[in-house]
Amino acid sequence: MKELQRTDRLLIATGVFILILVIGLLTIKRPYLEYSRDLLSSARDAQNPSMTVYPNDVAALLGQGSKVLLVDVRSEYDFARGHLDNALQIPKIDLLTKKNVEMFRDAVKEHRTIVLYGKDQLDVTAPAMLLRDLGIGDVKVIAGGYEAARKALSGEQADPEEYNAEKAAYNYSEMAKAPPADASAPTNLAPEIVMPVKKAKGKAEGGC
Amino acid sequence: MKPKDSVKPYFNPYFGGILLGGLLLLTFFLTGRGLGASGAAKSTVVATVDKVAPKYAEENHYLGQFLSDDKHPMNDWLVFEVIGVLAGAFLSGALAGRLTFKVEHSPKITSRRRLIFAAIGGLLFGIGSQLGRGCTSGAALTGMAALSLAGFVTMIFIFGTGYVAAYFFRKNWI
Amino acid sequence: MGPLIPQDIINPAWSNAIAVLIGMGFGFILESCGFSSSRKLAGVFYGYDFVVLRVFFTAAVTAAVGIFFFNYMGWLDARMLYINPYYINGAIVGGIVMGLGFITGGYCPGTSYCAAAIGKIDAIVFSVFMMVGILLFSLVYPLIENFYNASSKGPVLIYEALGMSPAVFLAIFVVIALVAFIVTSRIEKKVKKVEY
Amino acid sequence: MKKAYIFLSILMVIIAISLLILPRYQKESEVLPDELLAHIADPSRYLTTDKVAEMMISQDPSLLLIDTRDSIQYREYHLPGAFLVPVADITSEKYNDLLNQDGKVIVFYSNGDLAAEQAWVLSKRMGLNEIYVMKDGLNRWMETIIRPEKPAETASSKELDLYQFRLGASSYFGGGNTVAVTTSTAAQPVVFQKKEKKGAKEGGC
Repeated sequence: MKELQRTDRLLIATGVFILILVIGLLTIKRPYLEYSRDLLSSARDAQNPSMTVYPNDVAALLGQGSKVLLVDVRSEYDFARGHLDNALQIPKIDLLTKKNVEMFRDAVKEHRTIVLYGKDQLDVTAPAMLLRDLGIGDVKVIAGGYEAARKALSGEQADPEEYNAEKAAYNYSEMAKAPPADASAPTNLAPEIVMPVKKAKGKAEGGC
Repeated sequence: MKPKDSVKPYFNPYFGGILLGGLLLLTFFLTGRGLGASGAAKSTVVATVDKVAPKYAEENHYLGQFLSDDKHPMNDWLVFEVIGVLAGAFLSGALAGRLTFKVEHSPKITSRRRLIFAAIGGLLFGIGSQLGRGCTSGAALTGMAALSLAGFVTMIFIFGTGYVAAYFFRKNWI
Repeated sequence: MGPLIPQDIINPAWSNAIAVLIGMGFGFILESCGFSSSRKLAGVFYGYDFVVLRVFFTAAVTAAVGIFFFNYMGWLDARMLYINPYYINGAIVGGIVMGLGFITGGYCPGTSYCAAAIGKIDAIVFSVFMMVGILLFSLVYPLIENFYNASSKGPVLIYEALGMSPAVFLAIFVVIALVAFIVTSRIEKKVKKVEY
Repeated sequence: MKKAYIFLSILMVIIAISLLILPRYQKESEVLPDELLAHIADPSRYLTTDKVAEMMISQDPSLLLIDTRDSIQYREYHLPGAFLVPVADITSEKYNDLLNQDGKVIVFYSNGDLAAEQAWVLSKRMGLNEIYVMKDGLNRWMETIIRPEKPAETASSKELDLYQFRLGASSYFGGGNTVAVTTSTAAQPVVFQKKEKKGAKEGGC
């Protein structure tokens, strides 16, 4: 194979290819956002109760002053109408801007606790989970949201169970077995079940 | 054959491979898809049939799916790519002094036989490339580079069949 | 960053011009490697010239390794690349028919264009009859439509099918290529030279 | 010449090894954190109980209900046709096929909506699309679908329509057992009181 005799150009081409890869690997920037926790441990830890602050404990939390970084994820409007003292308003979509991530990381370095709250616990469940998965410390959330915290601060004592959103409020199986409470017209309504037209209405009502 | 000094030697195959791989990488980087060849032949067929018998082209289940009102079948990435292939190969052949009109065949067979077999081979490749949704460059090479299963399977079957059938056609080549 | 055109970093209007340039590179490399000679191509089946295997494997390895590293370095989003869908019937039967076409015709579509461009008459015949073959395929398509569209698996990646991570598969692929290069060089030395 | 090829062979082996020892930053298949945040900020994943009931009644074939509570609670009561996938096990291999079905619309629910939300975040990170959360969970389901509350006479026609729908849905999902009327009435006042409280808390949204 006389073609195989010439290797100078082959070596140059290989060198260029390797050089590109090496340059690429040397200049690689680790993304400033990475999951530090894999899915499995995230799933295992999802329902860790120590990550929830109940309204009664909010006063104690605020008492820690600068040991706590309080973040309000509600809209600017809601924030202006009332918020917890020293809370920082960050809309959910801005939680991962470079500036905020650095701020969170600094807070963790200074051993401050990051606490998120929103209009209810659902509002901050996903953001807190994401921040925890990204390795930004133990991000806690306030159960019951802003209103519950405000009420608790104004002296209204509340049963923590009240704010356990995952507690079954009823005995479902009992309830599902029993007939509708309003027995005024139970049978003649049956044919009206399938009402695709009502879809929009149902949605409009539940628009919250 | 031409006098030895006017014909430049071919590339070192590994050098050519690295160049081709780099080009394929560049193609992926620019367009998100790889190289191809048989797609252009298909576009040409679609365009020709559409010109000659537009009604038939539309009714044909296979050709019809490549026709659309807003785009001419020849206005396709692969068609332009193949125009480039022809130009690039011509350039290379001209620089290396390989431009000649001839039928290349083993000294043991006639030109006629070679052309008949080329025609059969072309026919088979035309059918096979449609069945396999791409040819050696489009399905096998590009598919392998992108690590697609289809690419590897197609490649294995093209060359596997080639080796199995090679014995029966040995007279044509050696 | 990449791929550039699907993400509108390069205006798609340029895509045809880019296609011509890429095609020129493709054609130039194929011709320069000797892919315009059917007897050189057929050598891979008889062991007297493994140029096809060498170029093919080197290119696939280079591109696959390049895509992997580019993806790793964030230059190219591998998830956006086109992966040809896997149809078991199509890939196998198509591969067999193409293999027969390769051994009888001595070209594949890309190489036949190259050879046609430098004046090989057999390659011109091959290209023309390839189009006839496509036409023939469209004529019998209604009969084989079900077969053609059956057993679709979607765009499957080989390392997914084998249950490996891409890096492990790629490493194995590189080693296989290296072994293939060494083995074919040995074979080539033993097989009687063919002049062409 | 020989030397060059030996060098290149060694280079290929080095590439193969470097592929294996390259540190992995992130699984390729996972959604990037900033993308995930964009999805989190988008409230369109929340479906009302009415919407879910309507999908169930119309027997939407694409609907896949996932109960994210534990197996005890699931056995006690679950929505008809729902599959059990506890949040802590959602990444488990055995649920892979269930969750990764083409053309399915997945609706997660739990007692409230926190567990469902967590399941949603995990699934989204795994790269699933078309996934939703039933807002306020089974608690709300009981209040709206199983025991719809009659709106005031002065309520808008929209609310009355909705009530009619809920009554219909209620009988679809298990009402109509007239024999049990007397036995269950005793428990009802308690239930209703609780509902009131819940409703008040709801007002924040």
